Amino acid sequence: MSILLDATTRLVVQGMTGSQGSFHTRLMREAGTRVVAGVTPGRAGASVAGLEDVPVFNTVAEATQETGANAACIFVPAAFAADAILEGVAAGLDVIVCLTEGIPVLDMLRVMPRVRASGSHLIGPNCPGITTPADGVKVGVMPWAVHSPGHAGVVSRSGTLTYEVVQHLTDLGAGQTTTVGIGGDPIIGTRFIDVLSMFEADPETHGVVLLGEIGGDDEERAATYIQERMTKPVTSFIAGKTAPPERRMGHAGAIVSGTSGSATAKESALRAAGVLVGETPEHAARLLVDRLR
Amino acid sequence: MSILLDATTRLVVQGMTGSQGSFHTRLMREAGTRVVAGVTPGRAGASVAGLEDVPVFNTVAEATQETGANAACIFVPAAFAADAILEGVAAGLDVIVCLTEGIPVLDMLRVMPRVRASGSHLIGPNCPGITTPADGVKVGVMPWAVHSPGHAGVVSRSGTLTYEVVQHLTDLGAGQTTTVGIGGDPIIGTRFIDVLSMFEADPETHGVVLLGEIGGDDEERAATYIQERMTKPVTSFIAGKTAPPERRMGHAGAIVSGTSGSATAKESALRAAGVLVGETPEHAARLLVDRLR
Amino acid sequence: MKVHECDAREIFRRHGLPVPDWRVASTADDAAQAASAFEWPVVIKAQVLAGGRGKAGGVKLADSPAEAAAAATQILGLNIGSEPVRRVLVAPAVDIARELYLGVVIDRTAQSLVLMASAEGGVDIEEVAATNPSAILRVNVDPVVGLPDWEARQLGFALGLTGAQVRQFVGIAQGLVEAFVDVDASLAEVNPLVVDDAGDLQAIDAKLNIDDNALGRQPDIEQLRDPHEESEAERRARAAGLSYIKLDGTIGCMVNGAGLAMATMDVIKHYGGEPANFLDVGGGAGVEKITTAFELILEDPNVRAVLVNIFAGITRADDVAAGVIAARERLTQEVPLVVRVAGTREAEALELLDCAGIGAERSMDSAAALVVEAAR
Amino acid sequence: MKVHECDAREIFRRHGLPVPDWRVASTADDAAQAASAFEWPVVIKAQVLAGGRGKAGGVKLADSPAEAAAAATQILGLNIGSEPVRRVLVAPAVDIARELYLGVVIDRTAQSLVLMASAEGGVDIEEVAATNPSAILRVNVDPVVGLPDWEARQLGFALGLTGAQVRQFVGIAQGLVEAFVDVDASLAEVNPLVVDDAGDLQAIDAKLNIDDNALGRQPDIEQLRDPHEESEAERRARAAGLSYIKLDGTIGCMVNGAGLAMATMDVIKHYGGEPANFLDVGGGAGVEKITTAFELILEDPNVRAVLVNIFAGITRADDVAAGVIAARERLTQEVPLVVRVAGTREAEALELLDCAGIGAERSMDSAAALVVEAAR
Repeated sequence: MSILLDATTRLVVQGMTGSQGSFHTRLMREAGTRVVAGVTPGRAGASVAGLEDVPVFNTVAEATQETGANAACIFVPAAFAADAILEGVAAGLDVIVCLTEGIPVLDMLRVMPRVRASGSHLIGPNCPGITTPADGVKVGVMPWAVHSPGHAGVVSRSGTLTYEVVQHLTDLGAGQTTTVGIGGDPIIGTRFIDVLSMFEADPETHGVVLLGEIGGDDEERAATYIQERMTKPVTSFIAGKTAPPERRMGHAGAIVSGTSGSATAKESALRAAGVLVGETPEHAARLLVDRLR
Repeated sequence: MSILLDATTRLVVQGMTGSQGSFHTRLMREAGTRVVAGVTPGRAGASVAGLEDVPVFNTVAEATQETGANAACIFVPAAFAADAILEGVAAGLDVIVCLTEGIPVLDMLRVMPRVRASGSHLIGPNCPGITTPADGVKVGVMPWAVHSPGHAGVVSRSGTLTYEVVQHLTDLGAGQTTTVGIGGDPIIGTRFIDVLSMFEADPETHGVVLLGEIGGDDEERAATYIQERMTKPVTSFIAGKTAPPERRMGHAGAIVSGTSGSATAKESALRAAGVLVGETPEHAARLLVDRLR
Repeated sequence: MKVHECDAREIFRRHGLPVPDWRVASTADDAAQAASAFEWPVVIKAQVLAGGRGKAGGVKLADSPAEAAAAATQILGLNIGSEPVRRVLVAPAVDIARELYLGVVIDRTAQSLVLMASAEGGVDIEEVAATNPSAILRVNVDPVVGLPDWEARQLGFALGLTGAQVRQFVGIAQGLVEAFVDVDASLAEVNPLVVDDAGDLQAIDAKLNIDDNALGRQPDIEQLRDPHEESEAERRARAAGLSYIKLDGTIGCMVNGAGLAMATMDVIKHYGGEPANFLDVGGGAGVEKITTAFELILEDPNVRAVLVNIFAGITRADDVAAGVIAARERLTQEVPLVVRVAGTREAEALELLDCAGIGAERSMDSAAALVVEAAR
Repeated sequence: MKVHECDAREIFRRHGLPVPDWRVASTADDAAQAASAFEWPVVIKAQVLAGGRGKAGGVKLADSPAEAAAAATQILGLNIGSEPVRRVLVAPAVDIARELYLGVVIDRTAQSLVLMASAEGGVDIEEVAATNPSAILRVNVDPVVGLPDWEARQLGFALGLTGAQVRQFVGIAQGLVEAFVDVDASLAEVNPLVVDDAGDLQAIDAKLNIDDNALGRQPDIEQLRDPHEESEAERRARAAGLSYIKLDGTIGCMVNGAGLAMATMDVIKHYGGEPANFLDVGGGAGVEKITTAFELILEDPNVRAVLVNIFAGITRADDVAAGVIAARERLTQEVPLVVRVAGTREAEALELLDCAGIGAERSMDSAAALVVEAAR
């Protein structure tokens, strides 16, 4: 089993006719994902090279009605991405993965109340997506080759760091149930706690690697959740121990969260919750592999 | 028993220091209502003639915390009334009766999503309020003397027409459990169906008089509800049979509701649902009295 | 309050709608001159608040200054829905490939705005609603959030527009919703919204009604009020806070509350009489208000008797009684008066009336029966 | 992006905040002349983007033109947080009875805006947050709905303001939220918001940071960018779509993704090295971008070796490899280069590098160990 995606996933790609959208849609199909539709307003009926059998629609509603799509992957420029998310929510999709980077924060603040009030899971924005190796389903841009089926869950705020750790897990013989890149933006649809609770409930997942980074307090909140609710082992790596104090993170951010947002503070919180924290990404992977033996 | 209000009702009056607010607060107290607080921003601690024992606060939150108020009655000018409703909702009040007339429709459209998402019952705006004679509780401006305790429920879109019918019921020996004036505005917090379902669930209420008028389709929707869900007898009077075609009701209104909004159409819908429709207000009261014998 | 087409056009244009240029003229000469600023043909349209303008001959095409002057002369001579045409709008005629309907109103049931669109524009949209309701597409819109791009786009594609037209349509639909919210409208309508020969969308008509309750915060819109919209009697009623509609019967009515006012008319009819008016004095009725109400009623030469029916709640019955007494003293006309007062401060009111020698009925039914008798 | 106080004042004033008049001057003479337009005393404030301006001597009072000129001379000679003071703001000094704090930021946890207010204004609000967190009142605000009157009022009363002051405060708090939303801010702050001797509220400071992701739709705000805000290297990095921060070590880093970039620095440190920079090339890295990245790294004289660590996802590893090859050919400097590429199009990338005679490490750990060795 896996979380969020499985063999029943039928994907619509919003922005499939663009160069990035079509390139990565082809890679998703190579991984095994059932891509049933593309959407680009005004391009209904278009034929995309290498994806001639995937029909293109003007609207997500139409794509969903015609093809039974239940998940979306969004490759849409930042100025239009928040609207694309709302379109997927309105169409009643179960999972919406938004890869777009650079969406203004206020756009996400406007979108989130509607996402929360819906039955849709939004992953991202500014995320690499989700993979479930045993089902052969990948939604997003993660390099498929590093994955292998198994019993580790991976959840991460960072894209490329995720691939690094998944590669180590695979190299160490530990496959994954599901890898979720939740995205690095301040306002995201699904947070550590949400994914941890899904992993906790998934019988196939035996342990979790949590990849965090400096800024915000999501790692600290995850630590509290792990301590209070999780029975499965969790290991972690926090990026940014040697980073200069994060310049984009203003004072008021720290006032709001009541935390420093530093790597050390996050590591301490996680350790206090029984999480094994690795010195390097490879170390975090190895710690989990050891626990799962 | 009664609906919405009972002996546990503790009332805060928003706008109590105004002339209308203070006049009607004194009348509510004469009826027996426990008025525990008044609110007028910037007038905290003020003393109101004849209401010296009712403390005045700056905010509803403070009034609620200090006095345990669980219901509000709003006598606030139209420009500020929508905000006063939101303040009551945020304070977690069970029942909010808004008497204010002339609130812009867009203000109510902005308010209603928050009211619906809350646990508060909003009655009105532009309504005369609620009475529960057996408990000696009146919130609003209905003339108390016409009421008497008994087993009839009364629900009405019109203020003064309500008093007329309650007077007839009392004269005919039929007291009331609760009388609810839901208000005549296009956008109101509680509609016929909401009140009918409360009366249906209230064991003390044995039958209901529903007072409608031309315009909108709430009576038609009430008819459907009565036919499908109600076991108790309902009688009705619809005002406006001789009125000229309602001039304020534009074409598009009719397009939206799909009904003509005429008195005849409403009477037909109600009769088809088994409702006894009176020729005059007095007739509607008598029809209920006959059914309750 | 209704807004004239020319003013609605200005407001719609301010919100980005593609409204072709226009001029307003109040004489045939001015109309011909205004038309010469555009390419021929031009369209000349009566500026009246009543509907059914086209059917009444209030819209004409003209292909030359002479034709324009002739058309304007004809239109300026019309009465449309009892309203004389005082001004015409002159605009370049658009080559129409398709006519759509687009309108925003309040949806009472859903408690939101509703944007309505139809591929069958240009005709009477009520007719479409009655005969082919599925031809009208509806989208509920939260006025706080506005209309999202995707939803406007979805509607545009459903109307059969192309990708480029849909991009225009999104701006138009969003602009119409914004205009509605911005001016506290109760109706904002473009009928027809046309696709011209070049494939572009153009808003060639504009209809806008305003929520009367919001005029206090819309001073710019209040300025647009046409003083001819209401009769002199209606204007005086509104200024005094009364709601007055003249009817054809013989019994003048003065009632508080619209529901009771209508019920009173119904009961008068039930007892064989005919109401001469609808008159709601509203809540809080003082001497001035009651006096104005009496004046309005008694100016109607058909009135043979007057019924005052007050059931006081938020109003105080004693205030009304004092008003009736004062008004009676000021008025010279002798018309039978039947008074019924009840409710808040009923006892005090009855005492005042008694002292003034005015009898009062206890019930609406007996009062109605009496006034019908008096009017015979 | 940070906005200077004088520009933030203008924006806040446009949203109805009571900001006292001011002038901006870049010489002592101009400052003295500007001061003469106001009543004495005036306050002279350094216009810098760094914080801690008051403690650094960047704010002074003056009671005469001579004092104003002297104060301006002093302030214009300062460096505050390594930033030379280029301009001063001159404004009438306000008699202060109370100092409040008012600020709006993003609340990541609640996913909304949060309005923060404190009766302990004027001082370092971080200090208040650390020592007396309950002194900071918070109200979450939906940016679509805005701040309701009642909630602003409640906050005003909680700050101990009187009824009349609360009415002013409601407008100020709502105006600050509106300003925040209007310009896509990430921080909007008035510290202090003062009660003056007459009991009126005045916003005598203004701080505003903008969401960089929103600058594309805020052209007016982009105009306010201070070219001195960032170093030349940072400006070039931003123009090329790179995120670059210079550090003190000897190992230049070029990585895709902020998380992996930080992890790479951590691993370099783990193996005994010191990173010379943080450099995230982001997604989609072409030849120009990679070339600029190399240029930035190699301009740092401390750099003794370079590590390229790319784990391609949305980026294509072959594009990066082509970029590295092309950049290497263009660059003249000879510095040891360690390359690690993996992920999307990994095989194609390794082949390209191989053909160009560039060896590639398979893992981050081995690459880091190697580059640390090379930099010794």
